[in-house]
Amino acid sequence: MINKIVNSVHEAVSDIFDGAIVLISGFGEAGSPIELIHALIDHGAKNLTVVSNNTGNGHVGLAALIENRQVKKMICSFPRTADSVVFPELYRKGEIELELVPQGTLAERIRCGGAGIPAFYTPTSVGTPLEKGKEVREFNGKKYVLEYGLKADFALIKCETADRYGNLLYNKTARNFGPIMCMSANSTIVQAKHIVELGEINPESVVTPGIFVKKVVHILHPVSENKLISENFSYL
Amino acid sequence: MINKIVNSVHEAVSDIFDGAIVLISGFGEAGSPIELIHALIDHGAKNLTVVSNNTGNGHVGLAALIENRQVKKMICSFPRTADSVVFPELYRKGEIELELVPQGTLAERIRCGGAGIPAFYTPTSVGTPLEKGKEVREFNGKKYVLEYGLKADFALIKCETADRYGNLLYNKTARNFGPIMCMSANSTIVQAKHIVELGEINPESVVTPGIFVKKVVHILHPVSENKLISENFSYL
Amino acid sequence: MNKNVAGIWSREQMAQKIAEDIPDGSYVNLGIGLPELVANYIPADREVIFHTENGLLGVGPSPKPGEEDDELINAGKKPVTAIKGSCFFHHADSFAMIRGGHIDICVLGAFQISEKGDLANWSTGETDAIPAVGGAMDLVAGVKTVFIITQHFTKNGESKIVKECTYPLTGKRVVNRIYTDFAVIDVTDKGLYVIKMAPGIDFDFLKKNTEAELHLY
Amino acid sequence: MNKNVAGIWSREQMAQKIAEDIPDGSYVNLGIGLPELVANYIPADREVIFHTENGLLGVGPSPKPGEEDDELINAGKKPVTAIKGSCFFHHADSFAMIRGGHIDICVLGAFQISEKGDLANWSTGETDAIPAVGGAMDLVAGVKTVFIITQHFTKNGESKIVKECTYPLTGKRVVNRIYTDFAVIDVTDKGLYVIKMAPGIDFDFLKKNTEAELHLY
Repeated sequence: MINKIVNSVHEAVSDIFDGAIVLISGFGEAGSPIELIHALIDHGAKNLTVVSNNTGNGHVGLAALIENRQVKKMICSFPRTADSVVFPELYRKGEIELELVPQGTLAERIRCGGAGIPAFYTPTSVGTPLEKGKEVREFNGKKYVLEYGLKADFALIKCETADRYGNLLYNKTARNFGPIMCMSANSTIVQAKHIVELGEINPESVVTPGIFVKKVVHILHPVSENKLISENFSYL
Repeated sequence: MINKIVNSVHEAVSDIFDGAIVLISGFGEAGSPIELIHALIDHGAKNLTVVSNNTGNGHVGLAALIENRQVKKMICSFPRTADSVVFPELYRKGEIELELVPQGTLAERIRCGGAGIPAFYTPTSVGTPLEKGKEVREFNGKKYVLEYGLKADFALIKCETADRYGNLLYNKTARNFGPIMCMSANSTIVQAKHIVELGEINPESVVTPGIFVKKVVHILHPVSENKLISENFSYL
Repeated sequence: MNKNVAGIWSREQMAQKIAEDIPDGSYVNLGIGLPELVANYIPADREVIFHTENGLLGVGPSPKPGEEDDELINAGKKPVTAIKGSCFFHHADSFAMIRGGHIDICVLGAFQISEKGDLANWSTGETDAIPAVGGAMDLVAGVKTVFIITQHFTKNGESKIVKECTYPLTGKRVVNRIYTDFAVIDVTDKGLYVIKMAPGIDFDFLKKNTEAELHLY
Repeated sequence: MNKNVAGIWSREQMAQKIAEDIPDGSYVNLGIGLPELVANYIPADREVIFHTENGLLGVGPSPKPGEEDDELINAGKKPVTAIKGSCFFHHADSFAMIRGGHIDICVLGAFQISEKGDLANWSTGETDAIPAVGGAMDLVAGVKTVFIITQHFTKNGESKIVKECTYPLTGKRVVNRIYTDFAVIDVTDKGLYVIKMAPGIDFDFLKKNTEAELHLY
């Protein structure tokens, strides 16, 4: 029988190994799997390469994971946001690596990693400092940059609703990178607000087919990152 | 005001010009926009390059379009199916061109055409006759073939439900190539069984966002290709 | 070669052998024709999810007569049903599942399989044939494990398991295991290893009737 | 240069000028900050659909206080609403809309714009700054028409419209039209052409206060 539901966040992240490439969903707070990230802090895996659009806020979630020195390198499009303090400090000290990728290129690299496409050409970043060191090639008289598919070991994802096959629905703009990160990771770990019986999700409306999901854990009331930050909460 | 609904199939296809590249949705009968294709036959545009997974059945729909000598070239993955008679005959006589593309490569080429990706590498067809004449390149010790995005002038699409913004839902496996073809065409023309008010389609469940759609025509009771073929019906 | 052999496996028995080799929880794509039989023999205590490349994960059994739906079909264009927990998606997502290595097993037919695991199953190379490839090349390039189900002989009584394929290839070094009416054979880096034989077949007979070299573990 | 000029356009007037140039039925992406103002000035008889790259087509007005939803935000991470007929999608689909040329117009801020239409708006190139690019490079590479909304001068009173950008580029030859507090300027193959000036600005003044060469049609 297929049952991807696991009982705890600790069980969910237990396989994450030192040096792993970990995708973390979310755009700002929306879609950030705070409970899974905190479980990864407890778990303690180190030297991680983390791929996420931002670098977390305050001292919770992704920012706390970075602050706990578990992240060797960030791959992201926008590492400084209003409440981002941890990453900038470590970056200025040279204690964390950064690979800066335009947001759409980041999204397409992740999707291609999941779709078995090793490389593709894109017009984004041509003629800018971010094309440096990359192959540039002309198609029909226009220049494009070669970018590589990004395949990960794990993905930590927040969604709204899941079933035991791992079929997922998301909530509004918290969807963002979730579906493509599910595709790209060898092992996708999901926190879901609601777990429903098979057949309760309309087969026409499934956003992430279960084939892309390894484990699901039920988090009925996820914390609000905004609220924790306004309370100056620190996970560490 | 945005209102993509047009009053007739004839109005829907009226812009299609001689020599256009036309995507036609469907996998076998499922998803084939028979009414739009028949309108294109009436319209008469010639020298078309048609991209569709198959080449139509009997003497209706895509097969009738080919039989009417409006198609110069087919780009498809599987040109001979059980009831396909028109294409094979013209092909053997050398009166129609064929570009044979593996089904997954065809899908990805169409999606890339819509996503602004001019070219990508894929493992499919490496070491086979279909890699002939194509660039082969190694990534991480494995060989891949370079394939090009496919951008079209028009797409003819069958869907289940649409609203005036062009947001679309599909029915079961009639979805197939529809959503990616909508993305790739400069002008996407859709026949919908149902037209609903804005807001009646759940924003979380929209399959094709309206931005990819130009015109929608209401066909409440589309003909069944299977039924027409069993009745030996010919459109011409 | 001898086409009439006693004690060989029927099509159903070949399908059953494959079904027994599909682990619980697998995502499986079945090719058109003979491979479709495999779905009937999945052991009752296993849950296996069938993928069809035209956009459905969770293919169910054939519909009852009169309940067919023209818009719910498999890759062979036959009417199917969808199980509870199934989902529909478009072709690019469907082939992302295939190409991206998310499908565990596919079961395909064959014209020829070489001793290195090359597969030819889409074209006999005849000059007046209409070439048609469908999703076969994507499946063998992307799916983790490729099982072949085929009669041991062609209709002309020739071995389908050959030293080198003479028909146009579907993929190079892509086959993992071959199920014929005579035997089950693993494709390994060291060559073809026979792991099971039908009751009326012995290794000498099998070797004599197979063009490619065969080994026993 | 003179920072205090009478008779120039306010931020709201600049936004209004842009709004007037957005045709009915357009799909529009608004950058973070000043560009967001444009949404307030779309003429009542036009229907314009706003895209935000974090996965929403059909961005509506700001929510009422107390009705904010942490999971319904725009690219600037501000709470928004969704209109009737809106839809949500993932990031790869969202940037397919951008990169694939489906968005008609985007409105962005700028550090510098060159007379060839090069844009610098993501980095001042300072060595200890944390580089952050977001979706800016994708937008200028993919959107059909790029409008820039910006003060004519930097905070230090220097012209933002320059012969060559000295800051790191976001894209080359990507800007179509510039809306400043002084003027509206078209970027053409033949150079920069002024099409409107604020009431207190004349062409001589504008030329004197712009590093790049300006023309009148």
